[in-house]
Amino acid sequence: MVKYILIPLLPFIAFVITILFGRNHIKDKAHWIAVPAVFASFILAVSAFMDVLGGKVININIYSWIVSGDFNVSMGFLIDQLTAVMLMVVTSISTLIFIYSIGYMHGDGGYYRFFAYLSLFVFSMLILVMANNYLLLYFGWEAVGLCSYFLIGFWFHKKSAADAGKKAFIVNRFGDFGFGLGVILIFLTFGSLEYVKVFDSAGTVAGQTINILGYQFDTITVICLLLFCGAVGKSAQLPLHVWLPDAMEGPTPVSALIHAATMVTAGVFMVARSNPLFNLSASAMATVAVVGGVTALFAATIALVQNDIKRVIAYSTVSQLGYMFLALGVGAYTAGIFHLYTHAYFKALLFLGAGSVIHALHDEQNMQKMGGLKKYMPITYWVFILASLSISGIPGFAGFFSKDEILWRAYLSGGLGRFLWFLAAGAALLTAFYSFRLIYLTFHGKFRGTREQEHHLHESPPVMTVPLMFLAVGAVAAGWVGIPPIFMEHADKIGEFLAPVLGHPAGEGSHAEELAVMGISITVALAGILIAYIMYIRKTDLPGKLGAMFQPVYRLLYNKYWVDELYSKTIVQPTLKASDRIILGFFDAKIIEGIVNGVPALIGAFSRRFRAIQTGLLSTYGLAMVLGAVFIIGFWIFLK
Amino acid sequence: MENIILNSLDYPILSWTVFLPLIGAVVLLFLKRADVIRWTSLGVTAATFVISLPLLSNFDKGTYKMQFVERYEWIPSWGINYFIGIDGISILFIFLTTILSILCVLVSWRAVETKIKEFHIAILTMEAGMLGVFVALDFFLFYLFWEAMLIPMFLLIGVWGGQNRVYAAIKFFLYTLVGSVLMLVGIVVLYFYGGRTLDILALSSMQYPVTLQYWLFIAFFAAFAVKVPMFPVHTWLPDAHTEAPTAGSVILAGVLIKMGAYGFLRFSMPMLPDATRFFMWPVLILSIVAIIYGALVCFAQKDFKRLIAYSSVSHMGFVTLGIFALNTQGLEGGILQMLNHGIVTGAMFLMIGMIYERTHTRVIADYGGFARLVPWYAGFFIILTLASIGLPSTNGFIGEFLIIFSAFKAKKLLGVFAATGIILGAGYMLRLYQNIFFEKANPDYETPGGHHPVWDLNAREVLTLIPLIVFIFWIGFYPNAFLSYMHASVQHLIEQVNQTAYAGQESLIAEYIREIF
Amino acid sequence: MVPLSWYIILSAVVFSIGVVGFFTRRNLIMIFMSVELMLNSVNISLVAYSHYLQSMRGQVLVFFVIAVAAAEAAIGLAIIIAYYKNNPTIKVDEINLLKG
Amino acid sequence: MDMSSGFSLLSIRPLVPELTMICTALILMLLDLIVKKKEVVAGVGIAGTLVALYGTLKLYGFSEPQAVFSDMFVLDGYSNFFRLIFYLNVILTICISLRYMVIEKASFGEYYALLIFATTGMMIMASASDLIVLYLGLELMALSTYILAGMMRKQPRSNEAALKYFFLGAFSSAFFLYGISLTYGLTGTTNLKDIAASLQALNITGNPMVFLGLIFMIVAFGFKIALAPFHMWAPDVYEGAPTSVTAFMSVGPKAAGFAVLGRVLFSAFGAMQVQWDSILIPLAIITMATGSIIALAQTNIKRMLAYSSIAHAGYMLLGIIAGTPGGLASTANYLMIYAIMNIGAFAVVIMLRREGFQGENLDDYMGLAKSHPVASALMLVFMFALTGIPPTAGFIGKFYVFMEVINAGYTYLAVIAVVFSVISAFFYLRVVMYMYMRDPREEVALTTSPSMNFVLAVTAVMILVIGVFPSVLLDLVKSSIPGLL
Amino acid sequence: MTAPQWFFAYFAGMITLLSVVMITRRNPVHGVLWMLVLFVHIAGLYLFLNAEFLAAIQIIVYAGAILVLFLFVIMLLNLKKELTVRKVQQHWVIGAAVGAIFAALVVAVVAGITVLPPLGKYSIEAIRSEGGIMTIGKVMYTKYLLPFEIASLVLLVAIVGAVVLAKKRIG
Repeated sequence: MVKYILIPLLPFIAFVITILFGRNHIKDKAHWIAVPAVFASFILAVSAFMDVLGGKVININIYSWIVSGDFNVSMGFLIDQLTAVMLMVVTSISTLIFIYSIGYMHGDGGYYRFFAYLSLFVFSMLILVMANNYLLLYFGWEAVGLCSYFLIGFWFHKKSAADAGKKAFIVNRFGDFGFGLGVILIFLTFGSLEYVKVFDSAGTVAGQTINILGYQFDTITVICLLLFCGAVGKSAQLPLHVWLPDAMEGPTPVSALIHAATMVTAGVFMVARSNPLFNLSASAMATVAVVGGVTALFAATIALVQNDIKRVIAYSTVSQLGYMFLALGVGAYTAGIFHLYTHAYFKALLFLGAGSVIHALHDEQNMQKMGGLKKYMPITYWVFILASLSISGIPGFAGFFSKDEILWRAYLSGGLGRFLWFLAAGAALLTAFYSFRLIYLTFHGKFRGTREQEHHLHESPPVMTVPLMFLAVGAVAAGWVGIPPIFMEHADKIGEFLAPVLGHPAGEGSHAEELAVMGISITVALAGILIAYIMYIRKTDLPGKLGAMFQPVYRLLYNKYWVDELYSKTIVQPTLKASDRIILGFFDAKIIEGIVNGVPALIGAFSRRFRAIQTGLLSTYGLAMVLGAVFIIGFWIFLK
Repeated sequence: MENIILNSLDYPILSWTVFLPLIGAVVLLFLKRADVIRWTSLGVTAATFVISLPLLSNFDKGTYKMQFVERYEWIPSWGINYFIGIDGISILFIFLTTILSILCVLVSWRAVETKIKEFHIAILTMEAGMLGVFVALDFFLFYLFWEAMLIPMFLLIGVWGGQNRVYAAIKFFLYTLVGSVLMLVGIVVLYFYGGRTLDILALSSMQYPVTLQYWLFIAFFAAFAVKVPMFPVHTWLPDAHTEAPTAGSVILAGVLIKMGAYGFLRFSMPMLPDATRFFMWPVLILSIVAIIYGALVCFAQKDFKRLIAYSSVSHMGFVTLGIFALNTQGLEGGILQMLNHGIVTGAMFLMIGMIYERTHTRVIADYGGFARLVPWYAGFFIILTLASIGLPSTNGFIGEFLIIFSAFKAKKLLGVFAATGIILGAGYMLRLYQNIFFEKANPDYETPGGHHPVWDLNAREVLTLIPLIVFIFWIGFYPNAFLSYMHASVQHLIEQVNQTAYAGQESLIAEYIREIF
Repeated sequence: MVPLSWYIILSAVVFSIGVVGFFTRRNLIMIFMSVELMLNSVNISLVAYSHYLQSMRGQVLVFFVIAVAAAEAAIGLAIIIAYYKNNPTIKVDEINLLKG
Repeated sequence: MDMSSGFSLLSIRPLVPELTMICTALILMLLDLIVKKKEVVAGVGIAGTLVALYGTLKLYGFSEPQAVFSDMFVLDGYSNFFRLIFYLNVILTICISLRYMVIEKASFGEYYALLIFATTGMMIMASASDLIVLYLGLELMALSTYILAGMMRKQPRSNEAALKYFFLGAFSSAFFLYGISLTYGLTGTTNLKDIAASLQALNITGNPMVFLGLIFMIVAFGFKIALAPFHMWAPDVYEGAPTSVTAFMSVGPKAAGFAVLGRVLFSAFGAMQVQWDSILIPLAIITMATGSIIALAQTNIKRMLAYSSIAHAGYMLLGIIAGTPGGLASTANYLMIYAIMNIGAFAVVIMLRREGFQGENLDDYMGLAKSHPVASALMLVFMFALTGIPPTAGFIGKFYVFMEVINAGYTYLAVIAVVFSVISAFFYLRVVMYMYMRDPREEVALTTSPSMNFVLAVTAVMILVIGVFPSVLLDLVKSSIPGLL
Repeated sequence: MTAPQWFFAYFAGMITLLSVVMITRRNPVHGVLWMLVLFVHIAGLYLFLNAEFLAAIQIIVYAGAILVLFLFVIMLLNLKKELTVRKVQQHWVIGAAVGAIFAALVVAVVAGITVLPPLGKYSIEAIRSEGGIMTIGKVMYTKYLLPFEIASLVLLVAIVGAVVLAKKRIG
């Protein structure tokens, strides 16, 4: 039991030590605490994975966390197949990125802080995946958000970084708003928050309804949609995707770890985790699928025209997360998790590669100012190629297997799924295009930066490149645990492994169909690469021409559909203005304070007015007395 | 007696706790040297804390009965007794008060340089008053402490406060007085209906005519709502909190405004169950309005302290929401949230005081980049910020979650509205944090070269904050340590609220409100 | 016989005349005399009651009223003199040093 | 009437305190001719009062009310309790007068004699069970206070105060007499008990003429206790009179007025409670309103305290309105407490007075806490006591009155009263605010003396002690006023 | 109307008239003199009411002592100027009106008064048999002893007061 507790605890200890003593004592030796801790965690995770592989499912309650009346939640861990996979992904990638960061963050003023936050993040993420109940999940969920906030705003003196951090947090809160209510509703419906209990009794509450504003809604659907709210926020799906691109203000390892490989996939994990609930609600599933499918395409279109290297990858992440949700939405939970897993590797690789480039160019992120880096940084170049092939879905690479599985499952689910498959296939084309646009702009052609930068160009140190190579291996080979049966019987190891938790996807299709779908996806991927090749290697003036030709479209995409501006105009600014002018300026200051200060002022005015009655004249006083008597006599004797 | 457990310790522990600060205040009268006064004051507050500790260890969590009870005849001709005791609802506030008092003395060590003796006397009398309110089991005694506290607080704000202190002090005094005198009338009415007794337990066990209950509820509500403060009678709070000296703000935010909610728990609910159920919906709606309104106002604040003050309105909205949801989670969450708010907002005011000593400004725009200038300070403050916005692992989460849970349980839409408070809370607090600590530093405060170089927390200040930080995480990770004290009492309270023959038959307003939701 | 009410009405009328005098006159002495008039009106009614009730009480009270009136006159006039020494006016509508 | 119903020496016994007081006054006047030092005169005055107090305490032992002098004078707990207020009032007044009257250049031996004469008048009033005695006692008190108010002969303000007080007092006396005459005419008696009996026997409680007589008496009593709209003399007289006399007047005549009001209404007109309540309720409300509201605009502290005393009269009246023995007791209790806190407050006011400095303006209190922390702290206590904030005695007074008035079913009156008490809090607070929260404009020196310190100490301690342990006072007042004859 | 009624009518008419005349005199000295006449009429009324002692007192004390005191004071205060200015106050009309209303109300209330209580023992015959002064003296020194003594105190205070207020003092 201690072993399992130590998995998250080790990084936490590292965090505490680093944050307390980092500033004055540890300083730039911070990695000596964080890296071993997270590596140890990885080893323990492997051991736990082995336990699960051996058929064990660990469900332990450590202590009673909140007890209030019938409300009772424990701090407890559940390590089943799903968790085990997540543990592997999180700890392995964390370890690699920690090591990479030693080089990347070298010399930064907040070096210790960086490792502290990262350690805290790993802790939080592990809590998130290991939780055995929804509230603890929520705990981890919020905690990773916090770390994300810290790390996006790591260079807090930059306004843009501080803004981005805040934005990430607040946008996520919108999602958590739903998630939190979902958790509450789960408890109210099931009387427990523990996964096991909830899922066991999921069937019994099917068909129950709740009354909202006088309308009856299916309870499970409401729960699922509320939970999905959280997922939308955390995993940056439409319409809460806006924070993720901005999150690129953080250091690149952060983007790789948090905003690509792990945290943003928490939503996917959570939905997959809740599959017994989602399975009971077709409409919730459809919502998930549609949001995923649309986001996949939507984000991909934006990625087409972005110039910031990290933003391209960020939108690509949003898009890939869309794929995962699409998979979940069509009931292919395994496919979703599978893609999560492969995506973690190739996307982390892409980010770290980009980081390597940025590092070499001294924080230049604009691809228009890069070019021809191939010869300066070969390792980076080649890992980039591998990752891009993987994300594009070229057969043999990790991304191919998982993505193809998703497309196939979407296609299979028919109806709406067919349509979404169409979108996703389109997105696949775009994915291949922008991935290779990125490579061509960055590594091919002539260097477009300054002399100064060119002079300093160099390959990154081994401490950075070695993790890249490890990840590259993952980006290529990670998919081989999920080879579809059409190629090899019983090679879908991951599917079988996860089946106890996630079940088997429904639907069977013919081999021919499957091959056709696969063919289409391979074709569009290749087409995408080809178009990118033509536009950025062959006819380099074409992008400009196209941009001019489809000016409105280009601007729409370049400005990300003006979603940020829309939010600013409709939510942020009105809230600020209303609170300043109406709530505070008018209601609080004028009405309430008007009354509060007005009544005493009125009494004061009365006081001054009545003072005048006291004229100081004897006869006035006598008159008052007699008048008083007259009134009393008149009223009580004559009127009564 | 039926509902009490007499003090089994061989000394009157509660009396000592309450009156030790008062004795200390009297002793201070005869002291001259500033340092001696400070140390004495610190010693007295610390001693009070130590004396109160056996309460925790000897407290029987299994019963709702009043414990450590002392009862002596006091004003026999009115049937009024000196009757004190604590139960699961009040015990935690005792500790909140004793701890915050120590911190108030500590934080004023250098901040208060004028009329030092009077200041510490005021602090100590305040402490005695606050403790008295929480232990009093006789309504008269309660009222005595309740009102008596106004005097030292009035002076604390008015004498040692900021620019606009006189206005704030008088506003505070009169505002709260309006409410409490109406309660006084209510108390007297209750006295006669309750058979000429002001024994809180006796009064709680009686049944009153429903119409009377309504009127009494309104009278009590006037006092408690102002104190909480609930929307729309909250406007004394920003002024008082802002203008008060640090110690005053801490006491105000930490303990004083809890008394309103405590009043609901101790008086309105058990004594007037029908009225409580009747007025539940209006109060809940006011609470929701307070949550959202308070949060929105925070967005527009330009003054550091004022923002935190308004955030109290929002947070106390959560408290009343939880309390009036009238279910276990809500009540326990509400009580816990009071504690949390006391700790977190108390600590925030402490920290604002600390930074004010360095910068002499409270205008948010004058700050910026302080995370670099005073990293430890920034570190402590982020913890408070996170606790304030209810991040899991901090105490704020537990309280807010339980409250939203209870509200949702009571009425779905209430929970939804309450949850928006969490979004807004994150919004204004993070905005504040960014404006103060991130972005470019104000060159004035740069460590070398600025006009007013700021320095990081010193040992005394860290020592002041550590206990509160410990509590933040303690409650965050193991709230049961605190919740377990409440269970029995809260359970009993719920039974009391739900008792009585009068059932159903709600007013048109209540019906109407039900319809809307 | 003369009805009792006649006396009482007379008394009331004279009392009211005194009241009017108190309100209208400017001269302190005259005001004082108006007060004396009021006292006399009361005396009339007291004596009348005494007579009609066949009781001595009213007469005794009149006796005391006259005694007190004498005392009042002494003090009142002394006060007027004391006042006059510092402010050579006894116009009552100019006596308003104290007001508000 | 035969001689046997006259008197024996025994029947004088209940009058021993009054006789002691009269003797003391006479001795004082003689002593003044012999002794130059006013402290001696004052000391003898206090000593005489203490002897009277001793006598009263001895007489307290009587379990049954004693009516002597053909039922014209009654000795009961009620009157004895009021006597205690009067003794306290006169002793404390003498103590605060000593230095002050010297500064005002009005330190005559007669001053002390008149104080004691006035007190004797009050004592007679409190014991009077016949309207004739009542009238004479009232006049004895009134005439003495007219003179006291005009004691500072050289000061126009004092002259004017005496003048106004006198004229309006005489005016109100006329009303009182008219009321007496009507009552006499309709009931055939002036004895309070007999009036009550007669009202019953003749069944004329609803007679408008009886009511008119009652109204006139209430007007006169209202004048003495400064009920609006019969209060208008009070601010002017309080401001103009020597401060020590103001202190004396704001307590003594008010208490005596309440004593007779209570006795007349309860003893004689008990059957007409509905009628007099219908008058007194609006009067109480107007009084509280007038006192509380107009005080807000005052800048002279004596004047402010005058309005405050008007407001307090309104609160005290609530006890009478309650119309129960408890209500009466609550009023008496309030008066006792009011006496203590009010004299305490005036003592501080007097301390500010020194040669060439009036010290009556609120501005003079600016920053007093800085230079004179103790005096300010005491003033703070008095101000909060007058506001009625616990744990001061002022709260006990208010609480008791509210209790009784609510018990009698007039909850709305209690609500109105508390609202006005909040308004009044503002001007009391203002004094505290000036002392503690303003910077001093000029250095204010205080005139202290041992007797002054004694008064301050006694009043402050009593306020706090009664505030926390009211039982002693409550038991006393409750046992003293179980009901009226 | 019977003879007593005519008699009463005369006195009542004169008293009312004289009261009005008295309070309307500009010169206070005239006022005092008219008041003297008024008091004589009142004394006459007392006689008519069987109160000869009071009638005597009315003349001796009221007219003889009090009014003379008034005259002294008027002479003491040099009031020449007073005679040249307005004799009534600025808003005298209001005062008069209130007085009139007051009179109307009071008269309206008391107009119907009759003798209600049982008659006492001091009937005209009883008083005649003993003599008016004797009767009043007896009650005064027995039943009304206490008020009598208090009245003496009142007078004492008046003396003291007059001295305190008016006496010239040295130092």
